[in-house]
Amino acid sequence: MDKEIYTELIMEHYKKPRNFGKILKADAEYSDANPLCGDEIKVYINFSNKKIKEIKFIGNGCAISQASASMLTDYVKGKDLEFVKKLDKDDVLKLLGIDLSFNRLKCALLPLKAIKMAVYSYFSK
Amino acid sequence: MDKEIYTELIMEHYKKPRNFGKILKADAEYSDANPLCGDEIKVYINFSNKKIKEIKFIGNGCAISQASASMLTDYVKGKDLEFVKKLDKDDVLKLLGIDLSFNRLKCALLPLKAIKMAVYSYFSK
Amino acid sequence: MSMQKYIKDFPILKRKVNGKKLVYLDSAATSQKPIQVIKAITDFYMNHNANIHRALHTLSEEATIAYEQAREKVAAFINAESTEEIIFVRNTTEALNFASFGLRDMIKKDDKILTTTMEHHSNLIPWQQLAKMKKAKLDFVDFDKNGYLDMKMFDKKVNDAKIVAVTQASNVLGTINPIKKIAEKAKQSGSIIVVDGAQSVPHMTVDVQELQIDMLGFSGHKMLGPTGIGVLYARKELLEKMQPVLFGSDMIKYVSLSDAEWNDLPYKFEYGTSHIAGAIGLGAAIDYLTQIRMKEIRKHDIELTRYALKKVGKIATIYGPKKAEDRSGLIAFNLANIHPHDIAAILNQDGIAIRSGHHCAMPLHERLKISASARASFYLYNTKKEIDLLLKSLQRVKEIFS
Amino acid sequence: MSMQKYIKDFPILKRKVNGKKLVYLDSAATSQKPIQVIKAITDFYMNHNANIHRALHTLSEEATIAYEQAREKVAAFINAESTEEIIFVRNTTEALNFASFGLRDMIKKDDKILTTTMEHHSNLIPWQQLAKMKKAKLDFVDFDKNGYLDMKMFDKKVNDAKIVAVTQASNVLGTINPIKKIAEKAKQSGSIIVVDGAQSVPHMTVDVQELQIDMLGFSGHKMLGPTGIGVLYARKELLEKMQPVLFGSDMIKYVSLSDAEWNDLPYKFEYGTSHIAGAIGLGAAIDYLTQIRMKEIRKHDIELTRYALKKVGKIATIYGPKKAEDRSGLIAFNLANIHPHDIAAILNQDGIAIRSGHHCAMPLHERLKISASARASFYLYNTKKEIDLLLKSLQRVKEIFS
Ligand SMILES: Cc1ncc(COP(=O)(O)O)c(C=O)c1O
Ligand SMILES: Cc1ncc(COP(=O)(O)O)c(C=O)c1O
Repeated sequence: MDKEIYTELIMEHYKKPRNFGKILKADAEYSDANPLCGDEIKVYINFSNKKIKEIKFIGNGCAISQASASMLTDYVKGKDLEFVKKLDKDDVLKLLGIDLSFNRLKCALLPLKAIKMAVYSYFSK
Repeated sequence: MDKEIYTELIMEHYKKPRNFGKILKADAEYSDANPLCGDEIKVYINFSNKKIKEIKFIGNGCAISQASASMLTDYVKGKDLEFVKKLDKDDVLKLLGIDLSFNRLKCALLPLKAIKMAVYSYFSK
Repeated sequence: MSMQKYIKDFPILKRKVNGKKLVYLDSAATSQKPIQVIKAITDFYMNHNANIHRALHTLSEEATIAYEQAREKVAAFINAESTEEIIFVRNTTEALNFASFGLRDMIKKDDKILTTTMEHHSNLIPWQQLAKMKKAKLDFVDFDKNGYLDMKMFDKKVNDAKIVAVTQASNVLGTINPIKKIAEKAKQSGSIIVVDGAQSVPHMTVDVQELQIDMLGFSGHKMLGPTGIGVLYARKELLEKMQPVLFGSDMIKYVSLSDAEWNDLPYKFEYGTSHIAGAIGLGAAIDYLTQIRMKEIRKHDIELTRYALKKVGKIATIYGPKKAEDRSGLIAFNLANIHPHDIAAILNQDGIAIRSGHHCAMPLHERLKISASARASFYLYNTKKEIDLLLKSLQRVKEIFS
Repeated sequence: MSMQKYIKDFPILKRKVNGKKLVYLDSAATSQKPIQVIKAITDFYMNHNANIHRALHTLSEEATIAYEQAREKVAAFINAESTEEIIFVRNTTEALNFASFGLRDMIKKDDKILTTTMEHHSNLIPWQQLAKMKKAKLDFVDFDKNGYLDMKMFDKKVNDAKIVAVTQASNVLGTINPIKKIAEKAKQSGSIIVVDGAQSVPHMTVDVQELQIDMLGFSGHKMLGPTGIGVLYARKELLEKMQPVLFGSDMIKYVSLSDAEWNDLPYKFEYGTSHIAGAIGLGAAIDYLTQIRMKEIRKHDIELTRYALKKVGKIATIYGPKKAEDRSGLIAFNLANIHPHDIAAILNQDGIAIRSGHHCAMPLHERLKISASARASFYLYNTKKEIDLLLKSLQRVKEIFS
């Protein structure tokens, strides 16, 4: 499985990530880091009607984490708390279209964790 | 070698230790313990002319440590600092007339250590 | 006996000592290791050795998975709610030190820490030192003449205790303490209950949720596992409140020159490169024990202890409860007017390994008014026949010293 | 090359990864183990396993002797004056934590602790925390654009430093720091010099007396030894002044219910059952290294590093000194616009194991204005041919990301 992780899809999202950038005065923000490898991400979200209206991220990481952030931010647009809550590892892998090793999974999951935390923080206010 | 440590000599000294008891107001005293097995000893010494005039011990321990204390206290009577300083493991084993394993050696050497410390404390005053 | 078939798994038991077949009766100090555990360690070093968590290469991947699987095995073994509650440490002593350290901010001047007079030094000194540091009070529950904890005294003293630290099984008296009752009362008083599981976890089913234990420490080397690895279990809520004791590497999320942010659980408490092979070996030991079933091991312990109480009890003073059911698999004893060292040394001539001394429980020995004792302790690989050999050798000791 | 003949001693190097022969270039994270070390561990568990120091039976005797012999080997290896100065710990991180803990009573408000910007977290956070606790100052010596410590800055800052904590070899820049000079200056200023030997002790002769080091920490697992064992060396005089960090068992001379008296050195700092098999395995590793001779290992490191600097330097940015003689056996590097994780993942497809990330040196990476780097590190079992394979694979990475 190691062979097929640098697919065209991944490389495309890595080279041209969707939703890359900041939102000034966002409704919710969350930064996280993967302490073991130094990957960092910050997610910004604006809501409307309890749904994600706008989402952006900045960060620093490998092809996998960047592609994951790019695809996930697209995927959650227009979605609500319930939807985000239910997202898990398998959804991320399905989006990415690849299989990942245990340690590498952390790269792919960092954006999901950051999105979840940003959403939770908004709804627990 | 394990076989021959409970010799007649050892058993005799163990059953009737020489110099067992306290000296009230001794010139020097020293207590020590073997933390790993719970053996304890206290040595009392009176000096005259920089030589050991009288020496006694109390304590609690196995046949080897008691026999060692009994023989050693006899052996150092009338001796001076230089003599005591030079005493080592081999002297103790020669006195005891047996060979001992690494861990058991500690039992035999506890009295020597206590005697040395008592003598040093006297001469460093 | 039904355990007989496992003896062949322990290579060391084929060994001779002083020309006699080894009779190993010192498992309470450290247990022997089955070939399955030894092979797990060897396999790691021969085929998968790498540092964990940090690298993306295959070896590191394999090592990380094996290490985290070991954590899962430990969590399942004591029925922890989550692997986040399992901290790998060096041994029971370290686990209990981390516990006392971690709880230090909850203790103020004049607070009470309650423990017992039957503790191993490892569950005494950390609390002594904490009490000293905080000017808190250290109080003790005593045991009765049969070696049972005085539960009336406990009931009285637990009321205002902030921490209750108690051993589940005494390594000298053998007493198994009623942890569930103790924990319930501790809960009612709002105290945190810390349990020394060094002698219990290897020998019986210990379910931290059922027993309502807040913190538990135990050692791999006493439960068929390797040296250098142990476990601190603590409820997540407590771990989250606790400050880490030692600092570095994996336990860090972010570091600048001036400050650091701790990592998530359980990594917050694991510093530097872990004892990876040790955790994996412990995992293999747990597999082995689980396959035999802890209930069977406990039954075997009781059977041997009952036999030993009866046989050895005829010529020696045995400390602790008279009922084998109330005891873990060991007996500490004395022969009149013979020092335990001499017993141990003569038994060793016959190939029998027991311990002599105070077994790191000085206050307990003082309480019994003895300076030392001899101790024979059992595990699944021991047999009644070995207890017969012990008895025969003890009789020889008596002859030599008569 | 003259090291070739030792490769066969490392069973794991015969292994395949993703269908390719393993090329292990991650020894700075943890080294592989020769069969001699694995056998020493197995032999202990199969033939001599027992708890140490406490019992009089033959197994315990054998285990105790083997454990203490390992201590003697360590003492001889770093030329300590006495075995009392050798404390067995878990790893470098623990050693440096014990150092900072042990020295805490010597640090007062506004005292200065001096370290560098190239430290591994393990030699940064303990001092950070100590400074915080005591409201002391933590100051840093920086490195220049070639990765050398700024010795002028050091000379200026050392004057009023109470403690100087510095790594002997950087695990990222590779820089070997002039410890002897640093220690001499530290001595003149009356400061205590603590050295992180994690990357130096496995790779070169380290003589604590010649270098005038007060305290030194290193890990067994990085020098062919097992996991879970490391060493804190400290001068006896310092150890005598220091309070123990953690409490229990062997470190005790006398315990009552209310107080305890510490044992003699080195036991004062070893709590609970030691990692006996680990110490014995480390002893076997030291035997192995000594037989090859550290000078030869150093030579081999330099040769490989020189070759790697030349070859890999053509396509990658390598951090640290340009001269192989001033470096330990590793290179950390980046390929333009490619994240180190991706480098590592693609190299792994070719069976090559390297590390990517910040290598537990975040401040150093920030200082270099990078968030991560890739690192290839060498040991006696690596060859120039493997560096050629590394280069080939790196070229493939560039193609994939072009
Ligand atoms: C320079 C340096 N110091 C300290 C450490 C920490 O070593 P350990 O993880 O064995 O405690 C390392 C290894 O990662 C290192 O390279
Ligand atoms: C009841 C009890 N607690 C704690 C310990 C300490 O265990 P370790 O030496 O593995 O830390 C022991 C073992 O000697 C014990 O019997």
